[in-house]
Amino acid sequence: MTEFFQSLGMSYEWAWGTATISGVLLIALPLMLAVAMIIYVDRKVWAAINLRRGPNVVGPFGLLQSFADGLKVFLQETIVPSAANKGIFLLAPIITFTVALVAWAVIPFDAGVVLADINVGLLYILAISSLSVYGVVMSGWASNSKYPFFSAMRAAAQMISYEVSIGFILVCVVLYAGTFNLSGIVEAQRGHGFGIVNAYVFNILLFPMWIMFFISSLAETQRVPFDLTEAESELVAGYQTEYSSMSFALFWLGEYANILLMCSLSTILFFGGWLPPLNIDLIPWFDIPGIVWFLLKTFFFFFMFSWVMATVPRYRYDQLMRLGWKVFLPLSLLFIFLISGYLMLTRYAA
Amino acid sequence: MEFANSFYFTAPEVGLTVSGLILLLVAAFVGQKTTRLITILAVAALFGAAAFTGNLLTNSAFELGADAWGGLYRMDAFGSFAKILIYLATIGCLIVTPKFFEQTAEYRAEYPILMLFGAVGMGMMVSASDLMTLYIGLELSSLSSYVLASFIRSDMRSAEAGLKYFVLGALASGILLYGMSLIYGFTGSTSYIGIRTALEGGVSAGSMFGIVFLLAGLAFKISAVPFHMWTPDVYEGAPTPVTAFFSTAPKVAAIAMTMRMALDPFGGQIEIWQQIVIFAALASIIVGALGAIGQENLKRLLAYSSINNVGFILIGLAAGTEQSASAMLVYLAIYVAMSLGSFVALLMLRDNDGNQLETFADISGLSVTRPALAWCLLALMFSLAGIPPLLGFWGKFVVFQAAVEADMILLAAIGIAASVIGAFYYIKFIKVMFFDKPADVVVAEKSSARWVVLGLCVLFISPLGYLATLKLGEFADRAASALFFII
Amino acid sequence: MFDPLQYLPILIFLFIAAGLSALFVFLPMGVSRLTGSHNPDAEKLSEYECGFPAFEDPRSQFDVRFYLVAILFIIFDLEAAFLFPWAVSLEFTGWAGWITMMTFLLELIIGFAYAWKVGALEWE
Amino acid sequence: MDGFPILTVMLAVPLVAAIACLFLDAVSARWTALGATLINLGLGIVLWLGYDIGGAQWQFIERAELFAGFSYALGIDGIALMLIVLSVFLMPICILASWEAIQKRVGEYMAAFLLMELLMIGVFAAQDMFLFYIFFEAGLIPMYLIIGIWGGDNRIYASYKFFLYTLLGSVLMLIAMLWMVNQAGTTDIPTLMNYDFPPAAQTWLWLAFFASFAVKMPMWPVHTWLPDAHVQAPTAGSVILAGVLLKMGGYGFIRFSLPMFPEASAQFVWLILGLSMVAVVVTSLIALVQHDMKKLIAYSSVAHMAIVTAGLFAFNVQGLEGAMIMMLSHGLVSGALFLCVGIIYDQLHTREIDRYGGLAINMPKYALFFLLFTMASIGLPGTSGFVAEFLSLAGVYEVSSTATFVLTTGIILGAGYMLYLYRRVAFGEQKNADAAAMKDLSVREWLMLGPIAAAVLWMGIYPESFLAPMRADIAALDARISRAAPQGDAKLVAGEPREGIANEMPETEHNAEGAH
Amino acid sequence: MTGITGIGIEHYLVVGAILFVLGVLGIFLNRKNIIVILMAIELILLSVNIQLVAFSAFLNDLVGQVFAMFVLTVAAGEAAIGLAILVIYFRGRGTIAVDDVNRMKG
Repeated sequence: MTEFFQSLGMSYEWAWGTATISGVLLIALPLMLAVAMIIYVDRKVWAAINLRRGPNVVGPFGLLQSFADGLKVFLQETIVPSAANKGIFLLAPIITFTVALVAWAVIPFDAGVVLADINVGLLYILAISSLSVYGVVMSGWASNSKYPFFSAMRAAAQMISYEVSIGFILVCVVLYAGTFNLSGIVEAQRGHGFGIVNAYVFNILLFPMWIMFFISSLAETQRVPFDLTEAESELVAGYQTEYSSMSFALFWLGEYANILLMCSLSTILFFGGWLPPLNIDLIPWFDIPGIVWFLLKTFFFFFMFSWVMATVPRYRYDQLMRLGWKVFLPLSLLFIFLISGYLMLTRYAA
Repeated sequence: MEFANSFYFTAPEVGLTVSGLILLLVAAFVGQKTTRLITILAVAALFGAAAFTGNLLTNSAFELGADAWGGLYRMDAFGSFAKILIYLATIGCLIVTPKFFEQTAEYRAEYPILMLFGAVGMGMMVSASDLMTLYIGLELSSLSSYVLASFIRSDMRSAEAGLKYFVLGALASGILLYGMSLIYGFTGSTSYIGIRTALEGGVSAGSMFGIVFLLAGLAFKISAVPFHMWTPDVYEGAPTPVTAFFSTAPKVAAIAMTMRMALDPFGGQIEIWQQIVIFAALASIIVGALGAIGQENLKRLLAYSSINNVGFILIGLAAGTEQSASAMLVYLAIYVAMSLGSFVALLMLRDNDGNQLETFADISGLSVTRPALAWCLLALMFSLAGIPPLLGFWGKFVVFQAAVEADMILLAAIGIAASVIGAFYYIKFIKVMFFDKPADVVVAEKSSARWVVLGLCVLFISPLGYLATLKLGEFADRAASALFFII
Repeated sequence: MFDPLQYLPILIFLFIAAGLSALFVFLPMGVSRLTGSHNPDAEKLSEYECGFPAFEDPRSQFDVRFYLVAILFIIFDLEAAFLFPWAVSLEFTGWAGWITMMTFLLELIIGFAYAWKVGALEWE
Repeated sequence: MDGFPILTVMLAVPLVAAIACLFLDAVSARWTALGATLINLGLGIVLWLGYDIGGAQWQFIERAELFAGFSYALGIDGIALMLIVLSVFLMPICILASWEAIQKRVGEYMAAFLLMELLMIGVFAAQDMFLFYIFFEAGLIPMYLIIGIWGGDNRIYASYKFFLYTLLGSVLMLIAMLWMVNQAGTTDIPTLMNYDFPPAAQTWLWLAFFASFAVKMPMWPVHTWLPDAHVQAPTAGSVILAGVLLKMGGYGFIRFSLPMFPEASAQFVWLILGLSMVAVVVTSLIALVQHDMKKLIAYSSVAHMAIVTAGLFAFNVQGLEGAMIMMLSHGLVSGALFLCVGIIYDQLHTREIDRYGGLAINMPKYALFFLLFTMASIGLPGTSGFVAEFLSLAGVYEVSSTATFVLTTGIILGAGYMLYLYRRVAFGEQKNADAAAMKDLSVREWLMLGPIAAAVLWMGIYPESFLAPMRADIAALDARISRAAPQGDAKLVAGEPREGIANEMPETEHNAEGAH
Repeated sequence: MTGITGIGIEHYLVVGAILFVLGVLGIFLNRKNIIVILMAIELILLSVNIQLVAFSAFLNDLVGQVFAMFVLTVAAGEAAIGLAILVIYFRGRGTIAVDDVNRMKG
């Protein structure tokens, strides 16, 4: 894009700056739009599985529902409880949303279409997603009220528990790909399965990893069946109890942005990212732009998220922790052993 | 081959780690009822490690020492000497422990295992020849110590001791690390040899700062003045067997580590640190002596005594010669026996209800009610005061001899004169036990294990101990020459 | 070679994102003042507690198991930090590297097993 | 005698007995201790008889190399021999003195005493510098316990003072020893006695040794521990303290300060003489006003030891011989005086002079002994004190007539307070009924005082028995230090030898006699 | 290295030193809360890590980064143990105010 702006007669520095800012906006703004839309999609899918209609009043097929909701909260009064720590209380949604946005900086939407093609992209993602705990804990703490506090503690414990196994799962992928660069990981998947399938997921050693990754992403984003942090019946609305107006909405936006991020990570790490499913030119796969493949796959995973939400009953907290610590953690450690051992024996045998 | 050799040279650490891990699993899977068994096994593992190290020490094939793990680790007589001391001290502390917890019923299998890991860390500290290994070893032992200090969860003093120890210990590690990072940055190396070579080419301001920070951190660890303030509180608050441990094994490790650090990588820069060490030595002697006066709590008093003794040891470091290094090691060995013995004797002070007694009022007239214990303490205290013919005198003697031979007569004179202040409170012990009216609260000690440890310590520091000095001196000389071999 | 400029877009993104979020938070507050929907009162500003006034300090006590989880997390997450560099350099470190890491993992697993057996992972 | 390690045996006997005593009951401990000390007395006599006067300087040498240049080296010359004999002679008497006075913790008490004996013999017999130091310093432990456990009401203060004063003095000596050994490369005392240290260093070394010996001696003004220790110690403790422990200081001067640092010694003659003069006069005056018998005798000890130091630093044969005899004599006499105090203290449990009076009436035999020892202390001709004072002052006169004058004044004062003491205790009317009802000497007390009285008289009448073994050693010492001997203001001028008249020194003799 | 960005090793050192001093002051001047002390300790370790990594980059030597990894890990262990001790302490005393840590004096 820098070249494009340079061709408009700007100096390199200016062109680069403009390109970067445009890139940022090109990610952030569509992302927010996408979030608004998938909230609508989420509700629609849920309703459909429940044999309900879902939002259908605002706009055609209720398409503008999310925007209506947005406008409503925008005009609401922002209530800051008198007992709250004001600064932290207002900072928490900012952090949540900021963090949810900046993680996208390293996501490759297509070959070369990435804002910052850093060589430790995966570590960056891990680091940023760890930060999202701060938003939750700060909101719970600053509210100075029991339900938000309990919810924040639960959310924090839940997120960090699954982060451990996500870390180990990522190590498995990195072992195979040999790089932390997300584009590199996508490229490494080209023709990985039997020489034709552009995905890691069909590798017998990595398939369980994907299952675990998917479940962990549900837990990490506090989606059903792991939505204990909100647990309407116990915690009212979780750590957002005391929030209102846009501050409240930011948590929602952040949450869905994170969900999308997890879906895209699933795509990049296990399903070949922007690559078409098969590495053979039977049908003109490669004529379809990579970004289309990428978005298709991502939205497919989002559909799975909605599907799970509509069909799976909620876990108890102890079950949740047990699954994370006693099943995923040992399993992922085992697979690190298996995968690295397998690679040592085959790929690096010499 | 290099790999195998590395394993061979670090076998004590590897062995102890493996046994620690196995015992941890046993403790977890079989349960707390195995605590006694685990203690015995831990002692056995330590004995094995000590025996193996002793073998390395006496094996003439390793006279010059050897590098392991690509220079991260050095197996030599110096490390072996210190390690044997550490292992033996740990064994002693472990043996006397179970009885202590009988009353509180809090003796858990983790205790011996933590000791074991602590011993591993200390072994690493004294054998490290790279800042990284040193740091890992140091932290391994420190972390174990923090937990041990607060081992009695129901006792607030224990928790407070653990907290204080943790905070100041972590601060010390931080200062130490800061020094290490400067040293690394300005010499471009973390290995002792690399640092030494780089410093020989000239000392930049940055590395000088590094040395100073490093020494400050080390001073914390050996509780030398002015970084001693944690010692009395931690010694008082920690459970007595743990205090016994603190005053022996980690002290040996920290001092040995300091010696290696000062004499190996910074050995060419003695003029930079000598002044600091001299100050720390004299200040420790004086503060240790003055601080103890007026203390009613015996553990606290012994804490000051340990500060005091560190000062004497540092006099040897200030001299910075091979002979003084050997003298320091001899002093350390004797100090370990004295300190361990004193704390074991303190452990035996229990009243009818099994409560631990730890003030002067409690040992009043002990010589009438518990003469054997009182006589043991008498020997230990006179030994700590450095009165001949007890072996404590020999320790001071060799250190001062080394200092005088290094032409530091004034330092030696001030140090030894200040030791008289120290004698004041040691003889207070004897005064209270022998001259005062019996308080008659201490019950007879039945644990034979404790008597054995105490007996061995007293035997060692009694005039009979001079028989051992011959061998001790020989090994210490060999250890010291290993330290100076590189030069 | 390390090039800090790689990260400049991220920094720019961070500023933009933070600005955007702040805007989202503070703009409605300003708007509501203008529209007059901002009229707080004491009841509205009190914290929520099932229709009762709050009983006690909400931050007073909570389950120690949360600490436990936090501590376990710190340990395991940081051990993972050793795995990352190892994972990308498996090719160069060879069997020695692999064995070393497996030893390390074994120790980690022993610690894990210990924590499991003593009940650190139990929530009930 | 060749090959028989008699010195080691003399060390071993009390050690074994001491360990045994720790585990024995009161009665057997007493007998064991008595037996052991008597055996040692026997051995001491054998030693004396076996000593070859005019033979090698060092006899009964035993040597075993240890480590770090340290060796187990024993051996004696005449000076050491006499002091060892003094020690073993006093020990059984001490045990007897404690026979009934000590009732609590007898085993430990006897063990402490036997240890003291071991250490005293060790100090005098050691030929290795560090071995000497170990014995010298170790004496603190049993003495501290003796004063602290079995002492009087104020025993704790006294024991602390004793311990810390002595320790502070001796640690400085240790540093000096370390330096010397480092410099000379040997720890062997006979070798060091002939080693010439650089004069600049000698000053410091001398001061370090002085710190130790002056406290031990004790010299004014570091003598203050002594009255406290004496008063609080049990009788036998006082006897040992006055009889032998103080002699360690004098022995130290003879063995170390003078031969090893002759130049420094000469340089500090003014200090020693000055302190001695002050000591004699001041402590005598203090003694005059004492109400406590033991304290009075303790101050008299300080005064007597001042004469010893003055004699030692006279740098001539007479002074040295006098000092040695003074030490032996004082060991006997002050020990005996403490025993005398102890005898009446055991009955009345007070040392207050005013509580007694007219004891000559109900205790004639006691009064006789007391009189003898009082006279010996004053220096009446015929007793050991006379020989000692005469020789010392004769020696000092050669260095400084002023000093001699002041010291003589002190001796007159000594006569004053001793006679005053005797008058108040033995003569006068019987003020108190309980004092008047005291019984005269028992057999045990006869056994204690009799031998000492005999020895005092022997030394006074025929001092040659005691001087003979020491003569060669003192001559050797004199030769060694003569090069640095200070110029005296009363140096004798050798006139024309006259026919038929021996080398007598009329002026000196006249002067000394004038003191009496 | 200072090329494009104009940032040299001294800048890193200054940041490291500032953080270090902040950490030390945080321990000594803080009179309020032990948690703050724990954070101050982490701050010290952080400053060390910054220096190590900076040195490593400027020396073109990986050892510094390896060291930093070790420091990180140990810091985690340390924090874990510190927290655990603090929890024990809090349960016994019911306070974590610095001024209340004074059962033993002298």
